[in-house]
Amino acid sequence: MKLQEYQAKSLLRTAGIPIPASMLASNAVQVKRIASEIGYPVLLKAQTLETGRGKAGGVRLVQSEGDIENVTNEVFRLVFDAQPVQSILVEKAFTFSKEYYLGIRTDLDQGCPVLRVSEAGGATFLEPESFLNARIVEQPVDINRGLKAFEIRNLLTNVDIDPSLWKQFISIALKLYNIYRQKDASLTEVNSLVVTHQQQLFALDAKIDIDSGALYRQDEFIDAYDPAYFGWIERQALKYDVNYLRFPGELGCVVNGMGLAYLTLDQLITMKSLPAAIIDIHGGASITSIASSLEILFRNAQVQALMINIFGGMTNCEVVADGLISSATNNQQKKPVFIRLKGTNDATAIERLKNYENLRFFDTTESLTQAALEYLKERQA
Amino acid sequence: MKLQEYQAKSLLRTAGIPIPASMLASNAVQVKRIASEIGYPVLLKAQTLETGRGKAGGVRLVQSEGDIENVTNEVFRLVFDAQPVQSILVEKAFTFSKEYYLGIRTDLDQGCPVLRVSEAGGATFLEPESFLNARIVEQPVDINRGLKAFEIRNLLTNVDIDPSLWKQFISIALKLYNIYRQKDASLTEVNSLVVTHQQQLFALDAKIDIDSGALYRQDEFIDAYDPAYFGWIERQALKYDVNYLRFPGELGCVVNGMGLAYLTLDQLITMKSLPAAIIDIHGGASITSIASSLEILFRNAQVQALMINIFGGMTNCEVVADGLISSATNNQQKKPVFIRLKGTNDATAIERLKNYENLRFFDTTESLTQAALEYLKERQA
Amino acid sequence: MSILLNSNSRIMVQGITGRHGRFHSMRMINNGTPIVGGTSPGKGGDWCFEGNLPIFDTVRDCKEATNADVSVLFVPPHSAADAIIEAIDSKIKTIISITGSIPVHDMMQVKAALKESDSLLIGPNSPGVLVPGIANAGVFPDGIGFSGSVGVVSRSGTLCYEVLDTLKKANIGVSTAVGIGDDPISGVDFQTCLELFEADPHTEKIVMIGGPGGVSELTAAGYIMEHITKPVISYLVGESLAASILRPLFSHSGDLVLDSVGKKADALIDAGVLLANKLEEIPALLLR
Amino acid sequence: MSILLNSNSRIMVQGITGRHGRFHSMRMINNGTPIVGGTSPGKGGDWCFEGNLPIFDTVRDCKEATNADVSVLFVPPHSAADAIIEAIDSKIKTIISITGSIPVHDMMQVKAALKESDSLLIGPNSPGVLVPGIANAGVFPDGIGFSGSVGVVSRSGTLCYEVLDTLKKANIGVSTAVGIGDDPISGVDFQTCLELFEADPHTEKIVMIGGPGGVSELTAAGYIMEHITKPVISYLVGESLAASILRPLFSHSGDLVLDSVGKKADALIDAGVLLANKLEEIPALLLR
Repeated sequence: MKLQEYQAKSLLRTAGIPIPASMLASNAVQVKRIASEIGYPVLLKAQTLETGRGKAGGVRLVQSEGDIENVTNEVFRLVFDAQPVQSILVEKAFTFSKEYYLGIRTDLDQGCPVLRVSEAGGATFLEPESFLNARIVEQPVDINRGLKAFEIRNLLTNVDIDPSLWKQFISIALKLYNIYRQKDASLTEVNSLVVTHQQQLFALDAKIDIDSGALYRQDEFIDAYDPAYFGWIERQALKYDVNYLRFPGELGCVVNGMGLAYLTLDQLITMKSLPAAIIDIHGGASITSIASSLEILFRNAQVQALMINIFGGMTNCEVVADGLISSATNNQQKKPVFIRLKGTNDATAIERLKNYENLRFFDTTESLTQAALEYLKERQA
Repeated sequence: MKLQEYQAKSLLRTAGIPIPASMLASNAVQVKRIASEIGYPVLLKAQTLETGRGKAGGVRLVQSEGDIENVTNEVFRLVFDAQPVQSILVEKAFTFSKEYYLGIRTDLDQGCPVLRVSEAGGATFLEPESFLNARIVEQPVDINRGLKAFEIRNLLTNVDIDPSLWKQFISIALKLYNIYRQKDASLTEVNSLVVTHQQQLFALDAKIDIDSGALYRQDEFIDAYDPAYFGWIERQALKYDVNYLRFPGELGCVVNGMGLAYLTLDQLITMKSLPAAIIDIHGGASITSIASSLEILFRNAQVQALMINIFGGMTNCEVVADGLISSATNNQQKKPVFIRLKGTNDATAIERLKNYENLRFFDTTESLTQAALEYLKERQA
Repeated sequence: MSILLNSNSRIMVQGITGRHGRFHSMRMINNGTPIVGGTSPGKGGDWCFEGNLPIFDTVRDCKEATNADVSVLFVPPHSAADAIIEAIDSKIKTIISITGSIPVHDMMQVKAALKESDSLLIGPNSPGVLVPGIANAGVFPDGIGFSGSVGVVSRSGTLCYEVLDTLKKANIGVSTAVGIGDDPISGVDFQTCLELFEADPHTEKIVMIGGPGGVSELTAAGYIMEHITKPVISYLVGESLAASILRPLFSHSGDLVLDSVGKKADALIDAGVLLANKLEEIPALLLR
Repeated sequence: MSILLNSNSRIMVQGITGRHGRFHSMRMINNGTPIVGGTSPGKGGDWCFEGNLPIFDTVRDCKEATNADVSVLFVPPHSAADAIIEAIDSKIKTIISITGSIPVHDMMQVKAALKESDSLLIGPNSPGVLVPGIANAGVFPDGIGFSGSVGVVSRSGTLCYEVLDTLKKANIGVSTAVGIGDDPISGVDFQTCLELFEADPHTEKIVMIGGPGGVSELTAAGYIMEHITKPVISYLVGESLAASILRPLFSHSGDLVLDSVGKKADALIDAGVLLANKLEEIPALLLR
């Protein structure tokens, strides 16, 4: 779960990492008031989780009060991924002499945190070409022992950075690592970390990603989902611990396991079609979570038909049947349901569904997908 | 550095360990007001770092408002180690069915934390006999991996405790371990941990010891020294990082290293004498810290003569000489100084001291001690 | 005959009284899997399944009493890492975590504990290890395969079932099927399983089922090229993620998942692996 | 000839430009100790002591360039544990921490790191390791001993000097003197040093200097009884702590320090160790 820049910066501030003075504004009046409090020049930074914010005009320098209203309005008019900008971080702007990239990320293949430092900070870090040319140094971290100051120093000897800045850099990296560990982050990143003309390091931008599987013990973030980005569907999916993937098609798919999700997608695309959504209910889902997944699809106007593909191992097919029965009243548009129920307790599950309306059974993923697509084609014709 | 009960409990509360409602009072009016807010019965608990508080009448149960003034006055009249009681913790009293001991302590020989649980909680834990009879179970902890829930469970299977309480117990032990680690504690102990009639675990008393060598990064405790217990001498000693040992004799001793401190004490006791104080300046002490140590002794009316015994390795004898010279003006009573300066740069150091008054030089610890004691005997005669 | 499990294995269940643990332990017992006991903290000393199976408070106690060497975990995700490390500390050789969605930081600690041990972790989010006729240590659907000479290893559980079902319909028997799980951080990877299948005299051919994300298939390809002499058939899903119509939808994911399947397919073909484009092609490739 | 150090040792100094590091490194060089380089973060590439000694940013760099196998630490207490672990990670064999007063939790992490390594830590709060004629790797006063066949091991630094001074006056030479430090948590203990002295052909007798607190003397006594064939003379301070006049003063310390020295003396005598009651008795006991 990605945090907005202002949320990430608030964690940095609490940890004692130096950041420029800044405050969040949700309208033009606030922007102007904050700017005059902080003092010009200021940066107006659109709060969005999308990348490419800078290039889209979401980060603007304002030199004086005369320009603030115009620029504010321009930033508020920006739209990222169909979402208009809801808030702007107003931040003290200053010049600097050099910038670095500093990040800690979970390396899933090694199964440990990795500290990464580069001389090429700022937007250039995101450009594949400069990324390739820039010197990047990395240090895997022993999760139990923790990150050690000397390990950071070992990296810094291979980076073009004035040794007089090492102490500040090491202190910031250790604090960033503490955030990473204490907040169950999968990424804590400062890009860029700048050197001011007074030889002070400041974190200009920060990205923090929290492991959503650990939200139960990181309750401060449960409400950090920005409503501008997460609608009813996503909140339901989070609540019932299912995976929800949105697409532009017409078929609402429910599967157990990401393997089946990818297989379904592969088959649909091979047949030149796309789903409206694929919901992965995970192994061992409860009646409520299955019923809720189906409700999401029944209520979604984009969905013309449902396709349920379950090969139950951990998942008990009887529970899927019960979930389907309990969601039946939500199928007000009488959308047809194409279903394949196989695996653990499949016979009794199918028996339970004998009175369910609009239901057609299949034996394999392929026959199921074909039938569902044929229905949609006939419907369009 | 030991914390007072109320300070320890405040850490427990922040960590989410259940404790009875309580507030600190520094006079009788406050005690009465808090008692009526919390509701009777209440416990009045004298705040002291001395052991044997309960037996001395420092923990009193008050059933109703009619008794509160009398009991409060009795508790405030108590004196522990020559210090009158300065404050009382007023705490909600309740009955319970069983009590346990739960503690985490640094095992210096193994070099790791050890978790200790016993069925014999409460005051009995401190009585050697019941201590020996009670079942005590221990678990060393891997400092890097941290304490694991299953390790606590492994202990609990060997303790007479209802399994329905395991979850609560494990949660409290893990939180106590977090305090231990995060606060650089050498001891975090709940004695006793009681089971209420509602099957809830509560921490009735708590002892926390902070590693004074780590105070630089635990700054919340720097001011936690209770002025009732730590006077100017102790605060100076802390400030200049010297070890100060108080005794009832007349000789003020300065040594480098605890080995020399013990040797000095052994020799004085063999000669049927005692020091007034022994200050260990540690290896590599600075001029300021040496001058300050001497100032403490010059200003101490109990001290009749000074004995400086330095065998410098890490310690540069020249620095000791400079410290002595810079403290000279503090020797207003012209107390004689018996000194042995040996080791690193001893010759030049002795040369620097040639103009210092009231100074007598010796070559060995034994001759130095004998001369100082003879002076004191002559003075008394 | 098999990898990871055999007819001498003594299997225990961690979390045997929970909703999933109880349901699937009963299934395992009914399908003949040699379960010797289970854990459920606080219920030690009780017996379950009509008094046939002893319950213990801790893995230590269970191992002492039953000499278990394999553990199947149905512990809730939030305490699963602690339970896995408990099993590692008790020197359980094969630990199968059916539980998935374990917090990533917990899994990093599990990986550190595994590194210093001789235990193998299958999963998390594994369907288990199936040795037809001997043990279904996990949640494989009953009767999904019969004993034979094909080794199957898969990241996805449901795809593993699909393949096993396909093989069964084609009358092809299986030596062992292993689901290694597709959670972000896993225990054993493809390479370890391939190594074990190579060493197992009763496995003649290997089916490897992969998908997007991670590099486990790529390292496996390198390993196959250098060390595996038995024929390997691979089936990869998620190739469509690279389709141009999907690109805009994944543009903000910011990583390289999009073309990872294609790269993996290329690497496997280079390593001499036969690639199945559809489930239904697998039997034919195995019979070649 | 000696333990822990010999004429082939290549000694580096961590914290060579600090107040103590500079002062004592200069002394070491002047008394002939074979120093090959030092570290001072940020000053790598510079030279110190009139251009004779290279400075490096990290132990890794220093080890690579100089092949150092011994490190003497003068790093401030708050970063000393990090520096010790840095030396362990760089596979420095003998690490001598002159620095004392390291936070106890840091030292517990150092102990954990040592357990998984082949390094030996002397200290913290050690005066160093002295091999007369070869090296004074630490802060022993200059000229405090000459080469001979008595091994000396002490917790206290200053008491070690007292003993060395006493031996020198009695014209008794020393193979190696080791100060293991008396901080709450230490690296090597008496037992390890006794083991090394037993194995050293040039050490004929051993002097062991102890005091109150801890159990290191007690475990040493057990070890001496079973494994040490060379004569051991022991000198313990702090016996007076058990004197009745001092008991009330220590009553609130709440631990068992008070009678620990007496117990230690008993255990050592039981192990056949000769106990010196005064410094001055040591030479006579050695000459017996």
